[in-house]
Amino acid sequence: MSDHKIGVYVCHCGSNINGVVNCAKVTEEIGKLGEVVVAKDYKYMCSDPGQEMIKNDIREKGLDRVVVAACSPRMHEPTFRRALEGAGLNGYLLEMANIREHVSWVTKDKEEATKKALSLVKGAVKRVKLHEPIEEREVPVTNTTLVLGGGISGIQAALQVAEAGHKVYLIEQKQYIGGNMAKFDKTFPTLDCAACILTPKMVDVGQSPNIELYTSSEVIKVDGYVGNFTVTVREKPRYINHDKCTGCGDCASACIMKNRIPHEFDEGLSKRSAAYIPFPQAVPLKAVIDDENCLLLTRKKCTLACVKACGAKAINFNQHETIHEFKVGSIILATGFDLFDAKRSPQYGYGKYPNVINGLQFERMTNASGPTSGHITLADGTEPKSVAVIHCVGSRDENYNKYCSRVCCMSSVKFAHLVKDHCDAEVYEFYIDMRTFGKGYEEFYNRVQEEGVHFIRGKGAEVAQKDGRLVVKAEDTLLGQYREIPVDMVILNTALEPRVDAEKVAQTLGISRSGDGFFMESHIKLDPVTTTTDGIYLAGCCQSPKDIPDSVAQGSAAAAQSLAIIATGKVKISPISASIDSEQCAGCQICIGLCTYRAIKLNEETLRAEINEAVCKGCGTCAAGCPSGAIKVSHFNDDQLLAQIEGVLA
Amino acid sequence: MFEDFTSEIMSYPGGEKITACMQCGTCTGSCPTSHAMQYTPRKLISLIRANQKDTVLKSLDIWKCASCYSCTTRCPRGIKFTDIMYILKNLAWKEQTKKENKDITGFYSAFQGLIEKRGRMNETELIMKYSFQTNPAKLLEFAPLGMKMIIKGRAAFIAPKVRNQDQLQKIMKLAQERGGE
Amino acid sequence: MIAYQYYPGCSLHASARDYDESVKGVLGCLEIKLEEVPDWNCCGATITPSLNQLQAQILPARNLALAAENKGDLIVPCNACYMSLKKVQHNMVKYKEIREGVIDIFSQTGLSLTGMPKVRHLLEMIMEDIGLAKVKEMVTKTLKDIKIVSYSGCQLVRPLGFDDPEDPQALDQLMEALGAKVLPFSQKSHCCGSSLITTQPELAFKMVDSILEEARKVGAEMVVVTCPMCQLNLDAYQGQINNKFNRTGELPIIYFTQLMGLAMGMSKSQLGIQRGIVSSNKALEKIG
Amino acid sequence: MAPKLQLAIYWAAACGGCDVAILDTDEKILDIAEAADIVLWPIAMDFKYEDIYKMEPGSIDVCLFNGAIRTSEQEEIAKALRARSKFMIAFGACAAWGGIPGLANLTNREEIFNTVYQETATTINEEDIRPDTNYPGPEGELHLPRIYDRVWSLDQVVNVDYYVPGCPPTPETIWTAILAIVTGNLPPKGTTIAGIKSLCDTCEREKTEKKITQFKRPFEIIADPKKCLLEQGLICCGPVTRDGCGHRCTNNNMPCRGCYGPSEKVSDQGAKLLNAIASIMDVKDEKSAQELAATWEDPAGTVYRFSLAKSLIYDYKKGGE
Repeated sequence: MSDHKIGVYVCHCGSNINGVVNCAKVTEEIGKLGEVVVAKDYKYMCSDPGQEMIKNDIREKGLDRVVVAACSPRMHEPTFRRALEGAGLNGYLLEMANIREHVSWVTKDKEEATKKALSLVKGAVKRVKLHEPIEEREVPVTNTTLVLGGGISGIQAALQVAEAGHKVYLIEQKQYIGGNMAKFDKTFPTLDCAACILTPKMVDVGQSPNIELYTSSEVIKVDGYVGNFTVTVREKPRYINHDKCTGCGDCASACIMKNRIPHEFDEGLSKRSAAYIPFPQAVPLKAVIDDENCLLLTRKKCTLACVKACGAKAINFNQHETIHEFKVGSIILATGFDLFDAKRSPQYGYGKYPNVINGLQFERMTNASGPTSGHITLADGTEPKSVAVIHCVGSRDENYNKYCSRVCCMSSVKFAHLVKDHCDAEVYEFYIDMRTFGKGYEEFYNRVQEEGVHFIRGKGAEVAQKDGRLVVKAEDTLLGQYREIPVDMVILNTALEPRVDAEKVAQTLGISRSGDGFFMESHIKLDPVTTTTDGIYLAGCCQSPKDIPDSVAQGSAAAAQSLAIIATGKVKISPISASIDSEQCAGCQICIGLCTYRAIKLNEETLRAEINEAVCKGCGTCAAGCPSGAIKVSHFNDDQLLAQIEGVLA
Repeated sequence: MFEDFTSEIMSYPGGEKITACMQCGTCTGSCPTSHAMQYTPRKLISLIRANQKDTVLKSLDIWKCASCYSCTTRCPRGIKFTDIMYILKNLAWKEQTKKENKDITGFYSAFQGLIEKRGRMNETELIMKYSFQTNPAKLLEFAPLGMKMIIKGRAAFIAPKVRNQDQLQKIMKLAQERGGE
Repeated sequence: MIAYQYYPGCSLHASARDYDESVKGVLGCLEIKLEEVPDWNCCGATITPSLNQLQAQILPARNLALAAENKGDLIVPCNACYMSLKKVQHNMVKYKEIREGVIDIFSQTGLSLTGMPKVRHLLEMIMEDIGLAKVKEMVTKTLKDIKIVSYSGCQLVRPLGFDDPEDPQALDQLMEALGAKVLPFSQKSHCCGSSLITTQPELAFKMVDSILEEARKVGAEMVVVTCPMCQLNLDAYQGQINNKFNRTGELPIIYFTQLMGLAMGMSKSQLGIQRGIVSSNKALEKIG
Repeated sequence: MAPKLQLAIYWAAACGGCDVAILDTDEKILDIAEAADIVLWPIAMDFKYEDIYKMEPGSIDVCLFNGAIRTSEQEEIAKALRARSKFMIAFGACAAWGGIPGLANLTNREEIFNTVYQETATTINEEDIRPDTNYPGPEGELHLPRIYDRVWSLDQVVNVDYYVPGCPPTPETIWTAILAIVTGNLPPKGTTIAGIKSLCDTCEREKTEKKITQFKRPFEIIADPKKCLLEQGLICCGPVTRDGCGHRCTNNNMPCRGCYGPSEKVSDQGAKLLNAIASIMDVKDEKSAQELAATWEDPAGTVYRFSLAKSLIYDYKKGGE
């Protein structure tokens, strides 16, 4: 075996590592190993002087392998690879031992921590000897972008990419774009009307020559990799010919199911027909026929009143779903959120008492074009004289979601203002902490306090019905007393949750979700827009609950990421990939179904499996599954891993 | 032995999460007897956190818990407040602060006395014992109800007991000694 | 014939004899064999845990030790006993000091806790093992839309119970299967005050009153219960409470097993129905 | 003519099938006898241990050693034979990877003794007598071999030159091995004398992309003789097993049991197969995976039927005791 010259560098990470692990001792011990020609520890290995130290040693001592014991490779592997390359060594001749996340952050006992760190570094030394130089690959980029989700952040992202002159495919699951924001009346803190600021953007989307809009559509398959994705989209039939439909609504008036189906856009507060216009400002402003309720489509029996009523002859019951395939360079995910179903907390009486409603229902109620034409009304049609707003329903609660939903404090304050404004009722806000952190937010809170709203510090614990009125039970914690406050209406400000299909979307796109169920960003602070899959970016509430300004900002940020790839024209892709030794392959085909990226195919002539390395992501699933040991993943082969284990156990 | 009252509470099963309290008052709002409390459940947590052991253990409020577990199931921070109430009553018992609330705690000692002796409970005997230990006049209050129960055949006069009383008494004694460590 | 072990608890031998009678009657009809745990003792209810935590584990644990390992699940009709027994099992798993304490004490007295049976409430067993379909089959005399509210109480559903702690469903479903009309009731799992009724009646009376008052307001003819403590508080104290709060209208408080028995054709006296302090006669007139 | 080959055949922890397999070479046994002097074959001829100790180092040309090592006696004889043999051949699955006796490694000596000397329904052993290595008999102290806590493959105890796989090796395999030795056409040391790739390579059943929806045991179904057995839910060890047996099992519509051991690039036969099967289970989530897995009878005994002693966690050289 040829002798290597290995340099080992142990990082203190300030006191992050050195506070627990005795870095000097690890360095001293590791320096005693054969083939380790230099072992050093340093306060911040990732800093310029730290990197220089490594580079100098490579040049002066002729190192051919480097081990850095520091943080997670997710954090600084690229940094140190660049350092190696700067000194003329292939970046893949590096191995990192994670002695921060895996040791110092999770171990209290200093001696045990030092021992564990030493074991991990030994494993890395043993392994790095078997590393081979690998060259990164560069591939050209398709200059189109796919935006998934047509809410405010998706619209923002799509418009920005389109304005830069590049093609965008905007895919929306619903029949219209605008998302949840389209349902709002006023927006905090300035009380702009949501429609006034959103509608122009929606119209721009409809008119932009660079945006191809697909509503009633969903992504069913994503193949490929950064710069070269192939996305398959299924478009559901609306049974309306878009070219002919004028959006007049005659079909809706004629439909015999008129006023019989709870209207989703009004959160069930109004009824619609089976043929209907989603809402007056909808983009596209076209009718849609709901195949779950249309009598013709469900029971094959109907008077076809809609067809008769349609002057434009736009109704077509022979439409089928269409499958589209797009080649795109990057994907922006802006799929938004779902509202927590308040029925999961039966103590609040949602679904049981008609005057207990959720925030979106209140939004619809106050919206001038909503079901009550902007009037706040009780189930019996009268105006409430007192209203309670309960914060944190389903948020900040171990029983449901531990996180704070971030927007509810401000929207609750807005609700209070709107109640005051519309019917001057007494308003009681039950809150745990008031979180009004944005620009102009605290000022708005202050203004609403001055309007005479009662802010009660205590979480609403229960809503009961007593003598025909609702009663909110809570502790007024500032008073230190249990209180029962009778009101006419209760608004439950419910949590923003990951969408019900988040897992499916994550799987289709091959991205991760964080513990709270939202899509996971690369780095919560420094890289909140990119995902761990290159070329897929996040915008808006699908990453975490956020308000309109933040959603818009993130939409723009995601657009910038996408444009950056287009501007460079090419991307580097990871050289780590699997390969099949056709001499060993027995053609059993176990691997083929395992590959998430569809990179493996059977060669019909040789009856051996073959990997398309351009598509392969190097995940290793096939190598683990291959029973005959014919598949190897470069940089992660059996010999390397076994050597590492041997080193750790030594 | 303990740095403060909070760490003492945390050392008992069920008391672990007390420091996670965010003082939202869900416990109080859910409690069917908090309306009658000077120190509501949330406040009791505050008092524990403020190391006011004496105030807490002498309080009548800890004897107002009906063990309905509403606070426990609703607590957004997973604090088992019903268990904490039990811990507080245990400590009040041990440290003799129970004497502050003799009228009520008398019932507990009557009940416990019967169990330790015989292993099974007899409501008739319990009421009599409780009344004699606290205020014999109470018997008069219970009498009309007692009569009805007798008529309906729902009062037992022969004191029930377990057969292996030695064993029962021994395990109860061992538990008592061990708990006293 | 499925066999179960039975832990009646103290009340069922005294103030809740009617419950015991109806349990045995109904399970007999269903051909279910109950074997009483030999020499069982009181579970300690909410009293012993208030005084000494380890004793509070020891009492239920002795019953679990006396129950046989392989003679079927341990069926408990009382909510408080159910919770006490279940909780000690939970604590034994979760807390090392409790586990060691109990094992150490038992080892000195020849008791052993190997192979504890599964603890289940009677209602849980009926819903899961027998099932509504079988119950419906057994109904020979439907309850003819007699209007009831079902009151599960606390410790059947909290903190380790088998049904939704805020809005329990099992009792509603069972009653509907018998042909009763179940009215919406928000107090299903609110507390009856348990032993506070003796020590601090002013607190418990208020709790019982709000339960009874809502039951009357929604138009119930009876309140169906699953626990002897709830029954006692709602039934025996009802007169005093109605006087105190100036309420009119007596509401019979009936065990779910008594209604099951009636629907299955048993007689009132077999089921101990005459033992209720508030008479059920009027409410049950409809079904003769 | 070259001097006759000095051949020793020894039997350790094994069923005896390997010895029978040698006889199974039919008329070729005569050719073997022609080419070789059998200097030791306890199953067929009378030998004493002293006969072995009397032999000079190198006096045996080839030792065909079958059976695994699980007693002190077997270890001692293996070492004695190794010292006297030019070529030590691990003959059959037991010698090569522990074989079926190797499954004893799933438990330990204590447990096995409990079962054998106490717990079986037909055992009455009131005094709880267990085998002892020293027994003070009337004729003086008697010594019995000690049973080890685990089973070892031959190469974990002594150096092995070649492996002849199979349970037992097929006559063709045996003949190929003997021919190679007699003619001096020897492959590099450490070679397994059989195929290189996995059995699937030469299996003619029709293979497609795999998904297992249900595990089946051979007696439960009559398998489609044309289609891959694994795809039909039978656990066929073909994908991880060395080719060379002539498809005896699969040709008779039975799944491969893995007796030819891991193919060339596979280091841990059982783990590889387990991985492969887990990968093709047709499940959506953790729960359905557990449900499906629960229907698989004895996974450890299936995937490691012959190679547990050589699985990664057990594969280390036996030290001195």
